[in-house]
Amino acid sequence: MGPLSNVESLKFYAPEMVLSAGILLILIVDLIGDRMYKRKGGVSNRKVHGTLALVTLVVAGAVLWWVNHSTPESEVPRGVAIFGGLLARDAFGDFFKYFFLGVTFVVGLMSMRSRDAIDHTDGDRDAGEYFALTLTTTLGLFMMATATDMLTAFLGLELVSIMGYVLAGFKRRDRKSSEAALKYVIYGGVASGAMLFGLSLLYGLAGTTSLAGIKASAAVAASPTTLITAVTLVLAGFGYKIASVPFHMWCPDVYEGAPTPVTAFLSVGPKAAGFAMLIRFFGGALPETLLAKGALLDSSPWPLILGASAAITMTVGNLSALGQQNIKRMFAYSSIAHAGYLLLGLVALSGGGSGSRSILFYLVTYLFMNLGAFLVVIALAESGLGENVDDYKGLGTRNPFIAVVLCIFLFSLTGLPPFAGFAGKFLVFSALLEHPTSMNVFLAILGVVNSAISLYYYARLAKVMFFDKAAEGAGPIKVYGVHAATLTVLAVPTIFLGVYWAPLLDAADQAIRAGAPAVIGAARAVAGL
Amino acid sequence: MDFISMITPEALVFFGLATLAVAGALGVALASNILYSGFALMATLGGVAGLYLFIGLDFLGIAQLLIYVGGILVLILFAVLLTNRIGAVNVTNVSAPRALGGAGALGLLGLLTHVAVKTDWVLTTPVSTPTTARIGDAFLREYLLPFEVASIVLLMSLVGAMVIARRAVRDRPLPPVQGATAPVDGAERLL
Amino acid sequence: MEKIFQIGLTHYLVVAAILFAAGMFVVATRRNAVAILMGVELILNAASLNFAAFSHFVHGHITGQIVSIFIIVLAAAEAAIALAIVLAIFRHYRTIDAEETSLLKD
Amino acid sequence: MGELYASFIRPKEINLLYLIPLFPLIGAFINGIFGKKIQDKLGKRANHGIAIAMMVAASGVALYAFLGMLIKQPAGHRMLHDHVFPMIHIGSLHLNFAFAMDPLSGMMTLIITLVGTGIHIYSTGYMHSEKAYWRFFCYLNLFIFSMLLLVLGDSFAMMFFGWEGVGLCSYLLIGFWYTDKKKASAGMKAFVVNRIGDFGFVVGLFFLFWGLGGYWQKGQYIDETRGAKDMVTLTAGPSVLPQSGEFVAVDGFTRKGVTATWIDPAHAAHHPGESLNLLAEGKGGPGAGAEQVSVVVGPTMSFNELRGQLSITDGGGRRPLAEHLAKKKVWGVPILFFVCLGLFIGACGKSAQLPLYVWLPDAMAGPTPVSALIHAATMVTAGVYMIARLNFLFVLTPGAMTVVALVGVMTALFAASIGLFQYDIKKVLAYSTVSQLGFMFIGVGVGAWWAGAFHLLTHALFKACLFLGSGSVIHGMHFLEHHGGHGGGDDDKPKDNRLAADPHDPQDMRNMGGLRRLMPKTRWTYWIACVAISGFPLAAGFYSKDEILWKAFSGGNILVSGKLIWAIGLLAATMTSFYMWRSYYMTFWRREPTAEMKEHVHESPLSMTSILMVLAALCLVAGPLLGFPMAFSGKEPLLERWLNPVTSLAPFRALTHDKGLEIGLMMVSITVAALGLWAAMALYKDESKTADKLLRLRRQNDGVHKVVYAKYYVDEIYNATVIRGYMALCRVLAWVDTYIVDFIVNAAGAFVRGVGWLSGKIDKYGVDGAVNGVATLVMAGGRRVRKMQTGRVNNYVFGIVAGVMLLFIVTVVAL
Repeated sequence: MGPLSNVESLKFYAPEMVLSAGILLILIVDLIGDRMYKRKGGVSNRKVHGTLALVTLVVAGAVLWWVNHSTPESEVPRGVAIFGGLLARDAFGDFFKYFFLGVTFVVGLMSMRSRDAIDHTDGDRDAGEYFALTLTTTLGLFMMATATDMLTAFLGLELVSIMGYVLAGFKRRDRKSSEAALKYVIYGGVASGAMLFGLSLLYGLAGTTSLAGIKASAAVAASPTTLITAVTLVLAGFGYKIASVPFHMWCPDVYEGAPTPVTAFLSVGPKAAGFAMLIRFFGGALPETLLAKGALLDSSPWPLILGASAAITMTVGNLSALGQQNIKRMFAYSSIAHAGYLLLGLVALSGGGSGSRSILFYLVTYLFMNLGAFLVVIALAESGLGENVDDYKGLGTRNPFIAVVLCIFLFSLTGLPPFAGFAGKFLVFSALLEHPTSMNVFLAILGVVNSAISLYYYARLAKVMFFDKAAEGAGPIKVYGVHAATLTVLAVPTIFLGVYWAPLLDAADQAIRAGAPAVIGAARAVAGL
Repeated sequence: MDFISMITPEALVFFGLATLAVAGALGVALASNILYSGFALMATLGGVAGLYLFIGLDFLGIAQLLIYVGGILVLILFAVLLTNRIGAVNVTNVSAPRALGGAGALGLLGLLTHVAVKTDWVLTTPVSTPTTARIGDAFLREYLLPFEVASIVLLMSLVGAMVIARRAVRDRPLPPVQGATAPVDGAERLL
Repeated sequence: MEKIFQIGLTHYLVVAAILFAAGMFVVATRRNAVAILMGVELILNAASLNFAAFSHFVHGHITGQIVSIFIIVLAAAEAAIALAIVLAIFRHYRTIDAEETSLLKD
Repeated sequence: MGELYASFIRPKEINLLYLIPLFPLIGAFINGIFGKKIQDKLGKRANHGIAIAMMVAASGVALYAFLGMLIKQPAGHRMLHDHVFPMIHIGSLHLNFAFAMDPLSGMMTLIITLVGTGIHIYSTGYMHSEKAYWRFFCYLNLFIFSMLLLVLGDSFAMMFFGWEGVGLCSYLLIGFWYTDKKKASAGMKAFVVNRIGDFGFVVGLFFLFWGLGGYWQKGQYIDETRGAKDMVTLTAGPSVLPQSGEFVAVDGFTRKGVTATWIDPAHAAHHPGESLNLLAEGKGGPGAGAEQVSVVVGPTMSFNELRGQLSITDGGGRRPLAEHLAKKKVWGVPILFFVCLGLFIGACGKSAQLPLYVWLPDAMAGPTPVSALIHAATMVTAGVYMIARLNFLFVLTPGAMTVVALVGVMTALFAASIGLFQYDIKKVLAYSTVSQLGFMFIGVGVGAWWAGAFHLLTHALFKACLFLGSGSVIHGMHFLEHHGGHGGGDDDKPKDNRLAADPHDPQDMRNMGGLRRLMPKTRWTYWIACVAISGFPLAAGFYSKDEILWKAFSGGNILVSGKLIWAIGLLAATMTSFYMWRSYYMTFWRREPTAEMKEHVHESPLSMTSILMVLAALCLVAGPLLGFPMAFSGKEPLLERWLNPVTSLAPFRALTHDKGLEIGLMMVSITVAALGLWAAMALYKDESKTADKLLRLRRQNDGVHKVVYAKYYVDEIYNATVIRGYMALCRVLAWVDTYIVDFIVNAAGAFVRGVGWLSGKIDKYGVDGAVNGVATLVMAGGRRVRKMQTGRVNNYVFGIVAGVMLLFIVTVVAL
């Protein structure tokens, strides 16, 4: 089935259209809000806009579900190119769409009760913009995960990046936040510039911007040096998005400076989208002769590049996290380390193994545990607790629920059984060991060693909470009900997926099986332009 | 060999424009005053626009002029002026140690030039026809979706820029009470 | 030698390479935030020039130009945001020197 | 290897069985979480409404699965299987969360759900004044859930979940009135003794997998290229098996919805690797007239797969896997002996056999419906069920079976003798239960699997009836707790407290008497149950107990003479008859009720008596219906035929079937039952006539009475040996901990310090001890690495340039 035309594609773009409508609605309500509800009484901006955003997300999710279930496979297959080949509509993309809706939903819930994100002092007048920007980021994430063309990929990436800059600098009163935004925008600009330059070289070689076209092009395969230059430049862009070493340096500063809900968002959403793009790129755009398959398994550079990246990323991330006092910064480094583990899955992917499945699985577990950990920081910050490790002293007695839940997330992040993180790591490592080349074995061992190192800083936080005494006069801490409820909702799968991971694994399998990483829309009509 | 005869007017024009662009780039890199850097950037952008027009990419050249030179550059100059007291002597444009950066940039340059020269690009015979109509057509057909998404990008960028630049802080302490509504200054709300 | 004066794809690519390298040099050495942003613009221009050149010389259809236009548009959007952030930084630090706006480190 | 055949049961996959345990779980969940609120807001009616509704639903599904699906399957397919989700796969071991219902587990399921439902209803009457009503029903539902897990689980793992679950629930329910210290400690006792049994269970499993592991790992069945467990496809006989292929490997991991299918070996031999496609296309059906079966070979925890593997027979009639397992020895003893012994110890713990029976009488501290449900009808039979389920293992080791039979018969006699002189009505029933369980173990021990299972069934009916009847009596006598009774009848030695009744104890039979007029329904149902248990014809117990004794007499699979077992069993049966009728006459006859009793005691509510009547009716019907003896009908009893697929690998090997002998033994049984009845009637029916006689008997045999009444001082002996020993062991361990472990720790510390000193010498900047060294190194590495993060955006951006160059160089070098 050839690519669908613009009009035919609209149906499959409905979730994105819902998001766009939501964004516009929020902006309009924000403009006329004064007249609509503020004068009449105490409805706060953040509640109105937060609710609008959450409703938009739910509706988008429902529409996504409806579109998929109302269109029989026989009529329009699950893997089809839409908008003339610019985007794909496939199970892989749908998996990520649900994922992003989930992330945004949780972040939205977090943000509604976080002074860090939305300043309460001026009648939280920034709330409308905040939620509009968040939804726009989600739109960009959708685009990144479904893009099968350089142009749309880049557009999605920039959409996410630009919204990210604004969100990182959203705390206008906080100089750290502004600094974070500045570093982010400069770094992001350079990285995406480098990536664009790489993409331009690929375009020059292949004569097309379609990822499948690049793969099919003979010229691309014929010029290895140019291809490698292009790919390394492109990897700079991907590396920036997923925060892998050596393109990670923005990450700790931005994570520390940005409002905590935004940090949580950035640490999960764009990272996952980056991996979605990476899988599509490596699965769909690079010529097979240079992908590690068959005879070229040992000589091909991609596994080596990715493996080296993964090794450095894990190690640097974990080592840097060791001495951190600021919890957000610690989580920033930890998220770098997790990007390393995820890259291991990509190494396995280029070995022809079940790598992409493990990446999808890992990302979902990462969603629960990382958002959970950040939500704890947010909930405690709302009660006036600082962001340093020492501020958490004696939390075990001050609020046992929060302390226990945080411990669950921490142990899951470490990868201890029976938590979800264990299952994720287990799958990644076993995907890696499906082809036990010496490099893969080395990487797996390094991964385990790194997990052991990470135990140190995660467990330190647990130790501080339960074994150190709180400062004099520190009473019990209360958190908002919505935070506690969301934490519970996040903690349950964190445990559950560690014990019973079959359904999620099946879902990941489904997403891969429908031909996802392979780029759809190779037959995009380019003649006549 | 007749060196002079090889220099066609075409070549002259190209090298003029290329020199303008490259010199501008070097000016951005090396100028000691940020204002000079700004003007050097203008030269580069203009040069690149000229290069577009040189190979008949009329729409692109004009767009480059209009958006870059007319929009972005003005924005940059505004920023320069807003963040530097012109009256003050040092309109700072200090550089970090240049050796390492220079080495990296030179390495990159070498690599990219190597790629540019050595690769067997599959060339066609270029034809120069007016592109505006074709681009307009493409935006409404093949690239309708990116075109529409770009509008969202621009809209939200404006909103974002407004949020960030909004002059809300008058260095007043944060009121501790949650939900307390400070009187909203109408002028402040606009920017 | 003759080739140098037959203006073709390589010429454009070399110019773009120079712009790219210069942009990288700017962002790696300049301390003024606005100057760094100028460097970013140089990099984006280099990429845009590449796309346009490939579009013209390699296969003669307009895809590359379309990408170039999008690059310009996104560069504008990014510049607007970046400069707003620079203003915010200036408000906090009274300077836009990258050296001095480094509260966040280690 | 020659051709292979197996008598493997091919289950029918239905997605239904999970509902059976799910309903009680939901009920437990609702009552556990919201029960208190429901009770406060809507009243107790809502609590038990939920619990009973869930039970009814579970029973309905169970009945449907049993009557609607299971019995319609042909013998070789008589198993329903429900794959819910895969739990673990390690290597080629696939462990699924799956349920299986075959005739044996189906029978158990029906007992559990139906008797369970009855007891739920009964409890609404019995517990109506309880404060924590919701908690009680939550526990009951939870217990049913665990028990169903135990019974329906298709693998050792599932069974073990249930096994632990019922232990926990039993503990919770025995200690239901946890404020009473004595009752709480009874719960503890049950818990601890059960742990000892569980330990045996786990050790047995360990030995089993050790024994099989070697065979599995030989790899001769494992297709290594697939890394999956394989399936050997077998046919019914050599005549229909093509010569070209011996077996075909296909993906044996039977996931939900994919069932094992026959493949034409000849076809697959020519088209290797196509087998899966063939499965999908449905090609390669069975040849004409051949019944094909598939066996999964490789690591498994599933009962059916293990059974299938052990049943693989080659062309020469040998069973390679079973022989391998049976031959394997540890310390000169077949490993299977240890396997079965370990499993049997587990069974002893759960089913209260010697020497682990001590918890069961104490467990009577729990509410009476609990005693009926857990400690008579269901949980205590888990051990019997387990051994019957694993008959294919036990049959390979006659030594272990002998142990089972001997322990069973000893327990039967021992517990029955204690039961002779108890006064607490529930204690009598408790010891009776222990004794009856002993009979069941005789049955499974001599290899008469179906007889053991049959006695399990009949016992569930009549013992539930007896317990609930006693509960009804206790309910009636409850006034004593507040008023004080008329004192014990034979109160001749007030100082000897074994003879003095506590006048406030509603469970003491000496406080009862003459209840037959006051509680007619209870009395008649109790009477029927007594007839059933003591083995009079036409009532349930007669058929099952006689079957056991007859099978024991006629041979079996054991190393000692079956006749010895039969003789001891007969003695125990005599005692059974005596103590049961004794309890009946002491409770309902003996004397006329006092005025006080007439005033206070009245028949229990309909919710209780209706259940009693249903159970009593079943006691009468079940025996002749399911177990009508072969001696009269000439056919094998219905239940035996029905259970045949389960036990087909371990058939009972009787010496000869002698009709005359069977009838003769039956007559002997009836005689001894009548003897017990006569003795009890003579001594206890009318106190006014027999008081002197009783007194004289007591005086003459005071020594015996004393010892037996004190339950042979087992508790005291345990106290002196096991518990003291345990405490001593603890002290020894503490000593070891203090001195030896400390010494080791100190020595290690000294060693580490030495290393530290050494490395300090080597490196003057100093690594302080090996462990610290690594930590220091890592931390230092962290600091170094963090130095990259200068905070200056220029450096960051330079990282991009450097990174790109670096990646490029790495790549080019790699190429």
